[in-house]
Amino acid sequence: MSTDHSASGTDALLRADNLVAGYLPGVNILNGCDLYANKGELVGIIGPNGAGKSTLLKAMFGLVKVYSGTVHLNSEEITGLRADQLVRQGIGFVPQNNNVFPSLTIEENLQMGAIQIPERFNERFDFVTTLFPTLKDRRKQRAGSLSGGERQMVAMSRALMMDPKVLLLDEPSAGLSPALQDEVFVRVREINRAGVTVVMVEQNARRCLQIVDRGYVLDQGKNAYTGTGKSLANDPKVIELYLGTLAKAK
Amino acid sequence: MQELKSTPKRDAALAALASVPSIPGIKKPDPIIIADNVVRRFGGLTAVDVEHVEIQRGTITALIGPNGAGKTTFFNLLTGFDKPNSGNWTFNGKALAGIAPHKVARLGMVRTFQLTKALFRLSVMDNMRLGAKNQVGEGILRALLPFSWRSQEERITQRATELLTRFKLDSKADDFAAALSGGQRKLLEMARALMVDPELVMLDEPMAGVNPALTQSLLGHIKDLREQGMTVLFVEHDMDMVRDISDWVIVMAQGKVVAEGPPDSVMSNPAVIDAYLGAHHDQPLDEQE
Amino acid sequence: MRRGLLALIALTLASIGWFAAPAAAETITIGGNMVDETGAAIADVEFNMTGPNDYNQTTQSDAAGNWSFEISEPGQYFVSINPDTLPSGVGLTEPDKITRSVVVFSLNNLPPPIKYLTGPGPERASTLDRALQLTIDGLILGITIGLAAVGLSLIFGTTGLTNFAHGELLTLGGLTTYFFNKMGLHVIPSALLALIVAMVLGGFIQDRYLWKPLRRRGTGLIAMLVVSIGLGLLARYVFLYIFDGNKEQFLQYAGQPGWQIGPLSITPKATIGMIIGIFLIALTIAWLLKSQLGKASRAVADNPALAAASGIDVEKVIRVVWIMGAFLAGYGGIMMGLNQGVQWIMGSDVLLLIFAAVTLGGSGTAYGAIVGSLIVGLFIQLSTLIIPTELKYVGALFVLIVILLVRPQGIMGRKERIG
Amino acid sequence: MDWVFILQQAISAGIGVNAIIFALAAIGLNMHFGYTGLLNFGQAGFLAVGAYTVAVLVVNFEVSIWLAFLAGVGASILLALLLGIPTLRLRADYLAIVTIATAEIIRQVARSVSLREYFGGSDGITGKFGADFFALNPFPNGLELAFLRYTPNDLWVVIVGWALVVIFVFLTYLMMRSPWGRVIKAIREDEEAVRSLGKNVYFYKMQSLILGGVVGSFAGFVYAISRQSVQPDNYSTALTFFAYAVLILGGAARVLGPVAGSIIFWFLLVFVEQVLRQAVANDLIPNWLMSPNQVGQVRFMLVGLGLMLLMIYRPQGIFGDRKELALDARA
Repeated sequence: MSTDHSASGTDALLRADNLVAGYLPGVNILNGCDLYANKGELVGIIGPNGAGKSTLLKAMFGLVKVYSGTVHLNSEEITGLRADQLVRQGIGFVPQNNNVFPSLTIEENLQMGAIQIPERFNERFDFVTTLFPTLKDRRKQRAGSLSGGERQMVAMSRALMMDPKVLLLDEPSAGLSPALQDEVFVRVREINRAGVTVVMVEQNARRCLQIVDRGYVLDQGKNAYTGTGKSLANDPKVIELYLGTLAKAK
Repeated sequence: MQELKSTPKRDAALAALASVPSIPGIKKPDPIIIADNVVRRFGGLTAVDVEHVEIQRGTITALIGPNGAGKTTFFNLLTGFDKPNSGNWTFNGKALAGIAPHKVARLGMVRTFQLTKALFRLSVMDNMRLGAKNQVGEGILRALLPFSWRSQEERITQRATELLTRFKLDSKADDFAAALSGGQRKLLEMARALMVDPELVMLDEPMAGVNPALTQSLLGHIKDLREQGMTVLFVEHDMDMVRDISDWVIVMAQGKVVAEGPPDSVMSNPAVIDAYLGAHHDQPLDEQE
Repeated sequence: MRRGLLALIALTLASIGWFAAPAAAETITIGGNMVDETGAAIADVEFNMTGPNDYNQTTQSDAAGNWSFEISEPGQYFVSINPDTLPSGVGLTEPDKITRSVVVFSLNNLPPPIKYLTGPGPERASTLDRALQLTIDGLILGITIGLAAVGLSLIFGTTGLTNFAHGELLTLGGLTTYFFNKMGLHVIPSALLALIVAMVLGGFIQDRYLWKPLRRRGTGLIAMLVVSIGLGLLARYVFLYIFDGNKEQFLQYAGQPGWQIGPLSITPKATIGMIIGIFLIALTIAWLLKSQLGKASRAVADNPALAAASGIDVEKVIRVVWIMGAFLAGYGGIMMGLNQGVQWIMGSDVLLLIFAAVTLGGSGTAYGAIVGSLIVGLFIQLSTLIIPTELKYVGALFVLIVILLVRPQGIMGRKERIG
Repeated sequence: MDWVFILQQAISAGIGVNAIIFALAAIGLNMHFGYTGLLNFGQAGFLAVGAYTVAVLVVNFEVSIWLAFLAGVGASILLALLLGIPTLRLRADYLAIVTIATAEIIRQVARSVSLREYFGGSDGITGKFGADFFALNPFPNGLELAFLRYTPNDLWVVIVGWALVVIFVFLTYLMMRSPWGRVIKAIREDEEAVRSLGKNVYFYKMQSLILGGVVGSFAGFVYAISRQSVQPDNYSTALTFFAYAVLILGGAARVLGPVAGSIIFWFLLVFVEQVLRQAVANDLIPNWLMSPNQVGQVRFMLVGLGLMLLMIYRPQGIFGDRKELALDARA
């Protein structure tokens, strides 16, 4: 089942090798995680609570202390770079919570996303508003007054303003109603089809596996399984470990 | 899936709930908590809007729902840590709206927190001792007279030691709580809550961040609470755990109670599958476009 | 009788050698500095002094408010002020203390300066006129405080630091201007130089070599607060060390006569200073609202981690905020200096008022800080219609406490979302 | 350089009245800040209330000094209630702002001309209001040692003062080893957790504020009696900040921290001052660089610098345990 990491991902756009990371010294959340994403791929990370899904994403984005292991973008090492440098390199990141600037308007939020390329603001604004047309009409509204789903749209748009090569999404469906969750997944795939490589962490594993090209199942800070979305969704071991009851209930 | 063991308390709990239909907001034969029209808004967002919900005494009730469904906020409201915009609720028939959190705890309704609140620069043992109720030495004057509280302190210490042993933390008793691992802190918090002698234990995501090796023992401890006559209400994401230990499941989404019932029936309820899997969960997204 | 007794005491003390007998030729001066409640000099006030050997002299305060009498023998002297010579709109706060006694034991010891407290005097015109004048004074004070408060709240917003050394940035601006002024430069180029010093030393260097390393070490907010207390103390006494304790006036515009507009009196320097202050505040708001960096600073205040994840160089934003904060506070200090003179303690004297303004407005929002400052300034001045002038700061602090209790998030602040 | 003289001065400062006053003020702050986590920036207010109550009652109203002491304690309790009732429910930094503002209000009211009759304006109150206290002095001859000299009154103040320090240190020790102290320390770690265990956090914080404030008022008594006068400007925020410096130097949340801190603080302060003074007097430091009356200013600079360096490099104080401090996520 498990695909061979080193063989498949040598020319990957983004790859993480043997990451060991955590918030406190001596308490590692990741115990040697590998991940790669090829250009144009949509990659999902799922796993039980506390498995280190979000930590893996944050470690790749330099938000968690990486004790050992490396992260490469286009074969160039980016381990330990500052967030704004990573953004310059072409990585976009959307955190799970607090992912908009509440006291700024939608337009200003997007301007913050394009802060390194202000001259391309209009072009990028047109791009994200074709994905999320409602943002255009409401550009002067303060982001703090938006609902959860709207915030998520603003957050993703903000990250897309820099025209990133890779977009990292931390549980984009969290806290949304079922209808909105579906909408988010559809959007994520649209973004991906527009040419952006996406790596997403999801709690809604089933839905996630439906849209991704490849998925990783994490357990206790390590890769447990990887494979195509479909193969994982039907893998009895994955069902046992994570999809569990709900999968059976279906 | 491990076998569900039959115990007298579990059988009693199940028997009591057997005739209760799976309808959101349904009345229970012997409720310990009854909440009515509890509403909490944050700015424009309505985080909690619970019309009516009852928690059956002597059961383990799970509160599930997607992130942001208002489970933790509802916990905070019930225990007095947050104030609702409107609403009433009772615990053992006593109205609790507007009651300060420490009084709620003294009445026998004790909670833990999602992010553990171990008191870092206190020893594990002092964390435990802190939980004990009616301590003579906690009065400012008696504190100066060690002989007045020493014997009580010894009894408390003994009880704390028993609990720590049960939770396999006895070897850590003299360490600072900060030296514990995340999972051990969860255990400590639960053990500390038990020092208060609660009737109702409210656990906010007891399994989050816990090493799977510890999960089984934590589950055992929670079941044990019911065997000792306590009622347990807990928030959890892990469906296996919910299915394993709960007698009754309440599902929240967008602040409202959308479903409740025994675990098996709830998990096959389309509304719940909606909340967790998304609508049309059985259709691939491709077909929707 | 009393005079004789004092002379006897002086003689006795002198004879047992407690201090050297005065040399006959020596003279010393008794006098003071006549200022109004804002600290501005009052010229042409008449003073009379009587003393031993039928000493009886009259003098007037000069443009800087200074007045003095020369004496050549010890003894008890009586100084009295002529309240009729005070300009209209100014009165003595203690009308029963027109005459003061000064005892000079020895010509080796300069007697302390005599201070007449002034305020809106009892013989003032109408309450309405006073209220108008006080409103102007309140605006000037409010803008001075506001200049510092904007910087304080921007720094708090972006870094979380409650800066107890912010008052020293005002002092830095005021005293540096005085320094260049004293070196021979006109006050206007001195002020420009001082603003550069404030930006470089108070803004750039302070952040680069103190706060940035502390942020990188992950120093806690309370620890940083205590560090700022230490820094404030250090800076204050360095100022005292270099400039000594006197209140000094700039060499130009010190005794500038006021414009009389109906019942109102306002000096050109205060007017121009205020206009520039308003302009700078407006510029700051425009910067926050319109410029990329200004928006970025609001973004950092909202959520530093997300700001970094958006590609904002958070450290650069903080650096700019520090430099701006130091610049604005420095200008506030220059404005204070123009109106009331400069002194080593001038900034820390108003620090609590700055805090009051920021808290009133709602911590961390620049607009709130400005609104809070204007309220504090106006309240302080207008409250003297009812309470004694010397207690006006007490009133302001009291109102701060009351407002905190009623509306903890401040006037402009939003209730924070909990949970 | 007269090193003997310098050491003599420094040692007498280290065990002198100022060291007592600041040890007491810092013992109070230790209760507030060190153990309970309350950010009280108005300790000077508690000292002022204690000192002024005694001076005003004895001088203006001819109350017996013992009653005046009692009234001083009562006044400090009242002040703690006034500060605490509204603010202890709010965020921690509100207490800081309210306390610093209140202390300043107290000072400005005390020095106001309108109330001069009662508080003596900026000159304060001077008088022999300690007479009843000094009448009990069993040492009519004072102390004359090679190294130490005390007038009879000073000796009596120092002895009683250190006795007070010992008493309050012992009380702190007892309190902090009791279940009461456990609750207090737990509040410092996490209020909500303590609330969830059924403790009335507000009530305990109030008790802590009162206790620390009362100890502060005793510092005020010593201040007033030792100088036989009270002056409003002695009770400025600088006093509070010095007390913090003393506490942090000795180590917050250590029973003996404030005492050790105060002794070391005053020893060092006077040592440095005397060295500088002699250096200036002997022209080791040229006069254009430092004049005799600038020496006093240098010591304030050193306090400021010391406070910064301590907080940056040794926030746990001289005797604190860095490891324990590191456990505190907020520190």
